[in-house]
Amino acid sequence: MTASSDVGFHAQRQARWHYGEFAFWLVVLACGFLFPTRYLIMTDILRLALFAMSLDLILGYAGIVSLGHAAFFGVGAYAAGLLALHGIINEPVLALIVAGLAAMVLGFATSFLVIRGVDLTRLMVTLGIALLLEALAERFSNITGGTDGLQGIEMQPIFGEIPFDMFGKAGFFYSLAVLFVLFLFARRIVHSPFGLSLRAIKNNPLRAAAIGIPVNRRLIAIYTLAAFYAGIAGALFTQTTAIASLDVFAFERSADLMLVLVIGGTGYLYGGLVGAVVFRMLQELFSTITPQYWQFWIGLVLVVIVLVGRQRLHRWVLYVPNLVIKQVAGRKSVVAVPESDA
Amino acid sequence: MTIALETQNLEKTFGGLRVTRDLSLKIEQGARHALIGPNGAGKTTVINQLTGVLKPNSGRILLEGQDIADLPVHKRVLRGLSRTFQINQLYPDLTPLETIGLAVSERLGHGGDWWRRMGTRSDVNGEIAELLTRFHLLDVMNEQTVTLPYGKQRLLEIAVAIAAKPRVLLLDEPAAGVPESERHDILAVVGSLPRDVTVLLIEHDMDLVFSFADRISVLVSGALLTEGPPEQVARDPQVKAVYLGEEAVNV
Amino acid sequence: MTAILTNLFDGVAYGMLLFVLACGLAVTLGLMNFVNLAHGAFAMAGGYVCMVLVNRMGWPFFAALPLAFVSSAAIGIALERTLYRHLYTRSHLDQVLFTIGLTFMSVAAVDYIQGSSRVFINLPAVLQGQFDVFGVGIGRYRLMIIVICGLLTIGLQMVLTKTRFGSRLRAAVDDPRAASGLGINVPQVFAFTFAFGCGLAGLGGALSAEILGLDPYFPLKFMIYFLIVVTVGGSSSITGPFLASLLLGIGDVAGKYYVPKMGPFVIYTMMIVILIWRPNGLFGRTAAR
Amino acid sequence: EDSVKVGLILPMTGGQASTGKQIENAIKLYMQQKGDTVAGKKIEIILKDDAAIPDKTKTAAQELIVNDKVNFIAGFGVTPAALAAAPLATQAKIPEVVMAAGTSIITERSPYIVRTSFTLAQSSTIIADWAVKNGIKKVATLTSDYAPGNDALNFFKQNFTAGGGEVVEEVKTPLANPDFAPFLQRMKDAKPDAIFVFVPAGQGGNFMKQYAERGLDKAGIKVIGPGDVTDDDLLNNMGDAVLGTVTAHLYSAAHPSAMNKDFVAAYKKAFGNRPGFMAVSGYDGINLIYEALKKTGGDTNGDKLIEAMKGQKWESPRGPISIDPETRDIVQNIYIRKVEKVDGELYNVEFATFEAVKDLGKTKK
Amino acid sequence: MSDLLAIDALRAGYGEAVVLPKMSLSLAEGQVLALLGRNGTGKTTLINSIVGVTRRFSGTVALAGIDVTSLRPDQRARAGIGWVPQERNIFRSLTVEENMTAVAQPGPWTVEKVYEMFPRLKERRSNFGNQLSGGEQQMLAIGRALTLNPKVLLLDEPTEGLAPIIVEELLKAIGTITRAGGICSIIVEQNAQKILGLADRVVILERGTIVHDAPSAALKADPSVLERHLGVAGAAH
Ligand SMILES: Nc1ncnc2c1ncn2[C@@H]1O[C@H](COP(=O)(O)OP(=O)(O)OP(=O)(O)O)[C@@H](O)[C@H]1O
Ligand SMILES: Nc1ncnc2c1ncn2[C@@H]1O[C@H](COP(=O)(O)OP(=O)(O)OP(=O)(O)O)[C@@H](O)[C@H]1O
Ligand SMILES: [Mg+2]
Ligand SMILES: [Mg+2]
Repeated sequence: MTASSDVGFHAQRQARWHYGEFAFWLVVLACGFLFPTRYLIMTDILRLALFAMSLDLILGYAGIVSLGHAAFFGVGAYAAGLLALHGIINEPVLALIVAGLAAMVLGFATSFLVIRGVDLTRLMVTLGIALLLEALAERFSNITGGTDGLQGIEMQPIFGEIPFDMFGKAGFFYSLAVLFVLFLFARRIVHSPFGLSLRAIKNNPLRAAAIGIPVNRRLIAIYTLAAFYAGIAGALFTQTTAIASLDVFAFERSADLMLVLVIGGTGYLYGGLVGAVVFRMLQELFSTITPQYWQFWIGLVLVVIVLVGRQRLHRWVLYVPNLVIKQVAGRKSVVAVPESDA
Repeated sequence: MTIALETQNLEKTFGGLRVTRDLSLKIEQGARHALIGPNGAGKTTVINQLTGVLKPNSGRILLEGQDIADLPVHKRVLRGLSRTFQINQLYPDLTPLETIGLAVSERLGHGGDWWRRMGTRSDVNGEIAELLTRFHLLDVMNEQTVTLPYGKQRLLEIAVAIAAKPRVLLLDEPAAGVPESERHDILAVVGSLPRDVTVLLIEHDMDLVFSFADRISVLVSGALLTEGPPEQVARDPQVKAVYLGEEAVNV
Repeated sequence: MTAILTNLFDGVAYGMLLFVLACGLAVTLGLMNFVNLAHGAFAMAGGYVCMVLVNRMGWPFFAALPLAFVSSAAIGIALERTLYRHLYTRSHLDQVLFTIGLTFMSVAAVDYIQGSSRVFINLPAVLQGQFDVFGVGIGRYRLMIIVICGLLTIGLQMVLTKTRFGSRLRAAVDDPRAASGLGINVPQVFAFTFAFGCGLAGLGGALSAEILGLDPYFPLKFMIYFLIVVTVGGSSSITGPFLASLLLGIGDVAGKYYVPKMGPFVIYTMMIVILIWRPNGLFGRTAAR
Repeated sequence: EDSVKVGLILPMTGGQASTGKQIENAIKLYMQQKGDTVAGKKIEIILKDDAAIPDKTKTAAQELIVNDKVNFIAGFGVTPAALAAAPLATQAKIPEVVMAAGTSIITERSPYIVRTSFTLAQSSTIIADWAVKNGIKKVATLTSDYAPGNDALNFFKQNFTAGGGEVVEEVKTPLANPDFAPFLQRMKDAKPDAIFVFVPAGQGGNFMKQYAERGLDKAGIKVIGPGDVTDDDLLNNMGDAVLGTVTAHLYSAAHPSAMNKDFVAAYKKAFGNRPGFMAVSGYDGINLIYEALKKTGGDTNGDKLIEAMKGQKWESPRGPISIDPETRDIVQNIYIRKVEKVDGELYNVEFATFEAVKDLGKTKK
Repeated sequence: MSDLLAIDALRAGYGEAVVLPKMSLSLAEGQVLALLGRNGTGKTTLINSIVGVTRRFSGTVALAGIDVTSLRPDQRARAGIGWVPQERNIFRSLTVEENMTAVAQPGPWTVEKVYEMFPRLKERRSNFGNQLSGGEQQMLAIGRALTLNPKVLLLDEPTEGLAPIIVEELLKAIGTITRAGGICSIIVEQNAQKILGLADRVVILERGTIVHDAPSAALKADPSVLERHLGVAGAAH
């Protein structure tokens, strides 16, 4: 092999699909058939996963922390709700995209406020934007329904064919399809030179600029894209629950998101997906056992996760899958272990 | 001779401190120019202004005759002005392959590609391979940068700057932390650049400076003290008094 | 005119309320660079200790206040020695995860022990009501908060800038390894500072209970306010958060008084504008961390 | 099957947790007192926490209906939560018993909704009428800026201005509001005869404390409003400044009936504090479920149960109440009370009664 | 002879990695030791192990006859070790002056005396650590170690990035300080020529082991040793 083709081979190393990834998506799909009574919670997890993936794009790749990602989720949610409520766009998929674009516009507009400053500043500015939007939504209750939220949303069938059912089956597969498509898209992007340049900016913005990377423009681009993703997640939320109320903007939503991503690990796209599963399952488990004090146990788990160390936990959790894959494929660790975070 | 890089009446203050004083420097195309001066004379600050990391209070910066003082950092790089840092500025989590790959991609204008995967352009790959080989980094190209030995990191620092195919290269103490035995390797690499590439070197190792430079500027307290060919600077009593001391210099 | 002065007083008092709550965080986050989102939990602990002492055991309020400080500081030091100290070197995200976890635990624990209803601390008569100065109503309790905050700020700022302890602390934060190799007992400095920050939180909790009330959700409800004060103020001094509190307090009160419809917008807008103008906060040190 | 499942969805965590707690406690108490079987069926309560967030409510309700196959859904701490579950109740044809949320529209959203709590229209209109009659001419209003607050404000204004009163100042406070100082100062400067106040359960204490601190009581400005400000749950903690506050409400722990005395005593014994109006709503809610089952003889068909609930009448700790057969909303007495000290403790002492008040929010239409 | 610093069979490294397998070295009062070696041979590790910030597997370190092996780094520092780290590690949010006062201990070296030695620092006394030029940081690191008034001065590549004239003065000063009494110094250097004149003794490391330990006069006489171990022509210049 010549040095050049060698370089090409290694440069594409990460972009190639691993067996573990195929397995992951097959398992997810299988869940849709194995647990027909749990569509709701599974849909909830998918939405959260998509939302977390959106945050991962800016946090895990570009190193932009945000405590106000719910702003875009909320705009997407209300946009989808309003579109359906007033019958402006009845076809869910089209409405989904339009709602995503609405969030994207906001993302672009606010990106200029966010690219400046240190982590703490970014956290607070993003948080402030989300809180302001929440307050605005409350104030303009003639449009948003105020604290009561949008009432009476009725979703039309997807592509005019598949209606949303009460058990959430259509909603689940719809969400899964959206998540998968957007995942593929994100995966493509992060393995492009553009995606790599984001990691470079996260690592060292000074050097990034000094090799000719237009740092601000790249950050604006990814922030805008992430807003689009979050908007889609929000729109999915409204479409699958037929609810849009003020708490789509809530601080808790953004904060939970951060927890999800930190649990799952940042910067490898699957972190949000894994984190969403773990976080929601724990919540579900604990709140079934003790509806009053489940927060205590969630808290304890978070504390333990940090003290034991995420790396170590991942190694334990992925021990068996890796062992199996090693047997089958004869390769070293195949399921990715995330790199450290910002 | 054409002038590659020029400053006109450059001024920079930090608070009350004038770090660059009315500095007018001319660097000819293809020159091997050194900038020396006592600690805190403002050498790094000059480089930072040239590359756009710092904004001068006033004055002009001309790259091949065009004023670049208002351009952001990355645009200057694309115009052919590249640098190394006194303290390594690398991407700890990225590999040398990725680091250099990025620099090459940006230069060729593929940096913004968001759809085409990394490593699928053969022209880029070829260039990366060439640079990795030249800087003895081929064997570690898939290691994370943080885990590399310091010497390799220093090489990478310079390789990245050169990957931008600069027409003017600014080197801020490139030999810092590199053992004596390897210092000359680094300068050898720099020396092997095409003759039309202009190099500005900052360095406190006088052996290196005098074996490398064909012209030397001496900066003291932000102002130009003197400028000339190495022999003349080495003999200058003022330079001896403020900077060189009694050290014997081989010219 | 008196309306303006009354509002000014209220604004200052509200600002000081924010400050008293946040100054402990200004110490742990601002000076130690540790993202302690469980700050509110320590404040709540102080508040409940004070409440139990005063309401249930009949202690005088002024005797219970120092105990609020001491008990929170004691909890702080116990946790620091056992858990927190492992986290100084970890990423901010880990710190967030850990301290949010602790906060959740504290919320549920207090809910379990004290119930979820809101409680208040019984005040002595001297602190109740207002008195008039040229027609301006001065709330006694609010006046006391202002005085305490003023003293705290001066004291803290003196300790941090004029004493060696301040610079040793900052040295330990900047580079713990080098600091230790140069003779600074880093764990001790951290433990002491952390405990002090927690103590301040406890004091803040006890002092603010009168106006905000105490319930198990205290740490989550007011977390945003603590953070706003510290970020807007900047993290390199105590005067920064102090002035930020004043500014935010006066702005918020004036906004609510003169344009009640603007309600919650004022404080958030002020925060965003200030942070865009000065990304490191009003008194942030540029390019530090 | 011989068990009946009740899915109870309440805010057990978050800012509304005390509502959820009271209702859960009351239901526990009821079942202790009355046993857990009715009409030969064992009653099984499945509690879920929704933290007062509507999408969680909806998911919880859906799971309860689809997986646990519950026969009732009940609870609902806030209006959006009750509304979120409404379409599910309709689709699944099971009764939704609302035990806390208080906006008028709720019962109109599904034919399967019944309510045992109250509506804000009930108490707000009554207190307006009372104010007019008692020589209060100028009122400033301070209400929380959300649906129940706006309901309270609008119904109050409507009756108060109709009766010739004047609203001199109107302030809406943000829902999450740490300090009332500037708003209260505005009230003070407006010099009204009284302030009409509605703040969500929990904030009443903050409000009353600061009201006294600012000397509004000494300036002769009274507090009137629906009874949420002086909720029994918190009342005792508010200090003497609340003495004399007049409110209209559905329940007081001091309600002088034998049944109530027993209820208060039992509740105190079991949980260590006084029951508030939320507890009573929960107590009555579970009672309604029991009675409906008795009437259907244990049949759990949703339509039959709703039919059985319509028109139910019974004696509650708060006094006589019934379910309006047309609106499925509660019909109850509204009492005018004044805060007084009884045996060293603060109580809302009832001194006037408006009997069998329906939800005016609907009757007006 | 009273050894001020005595290292005995020290085994140290980072994590699981052993960098110094078995290091023994002692230094008497008034001695200046030059520590040479190629990149990554463990010079810094040796210095850091004396300071106490590496992982020790076994062996002892004694200071003025007192075993300091079990002491924490800060206790060792107060017992008399002055450290100039290779990376300088200036406290960036402290001013120049605070950088010194934060760690200073009583003794002949005061902040004022450091200013005399490096007038440049005095000019920049209220600059923050992160606003200094590379060379100024190096001066400050040295000044800071001096204000500790140490018995053992450990200088890890102190001349790096300093102007030639300062290097000359600095080396002279170190010689004077050390010989003035009660002190010994270890200087790590890349450029052997620079310090042969100053050092009494030269130690060359290779893969964590001492491969050459002799008075510097011997090296001056026989440059081939340098050639062999360091790959540089000794007295070529
Ligand atoms: N941000 C800043 N604020 C204030 N003063 C600064 C700042 N940055 C640098 N300085 C001062 O400006 C002067 C010039 O610094 P510069 O780094 O350019 O020096 P230099 O010539 O590169 O020195 P060296 O050879 O030591 O690297 C120094 O005295 C330094 O203290
Ligand atoms: N923090 C660390 N963790 C693990 N290994 C380390 C660490 N620091 C240094 N090493 C390894 O220890 C060995 C000795 O390093 P050391 O820094 O002591 O060498 P040195 O002689 O000082 O080199 P230089 O001339 O580059 O300063 C090297 O192989 C290096 O890779
Ligand atoms: Mg420099
Ligand atoms: Mg070294």
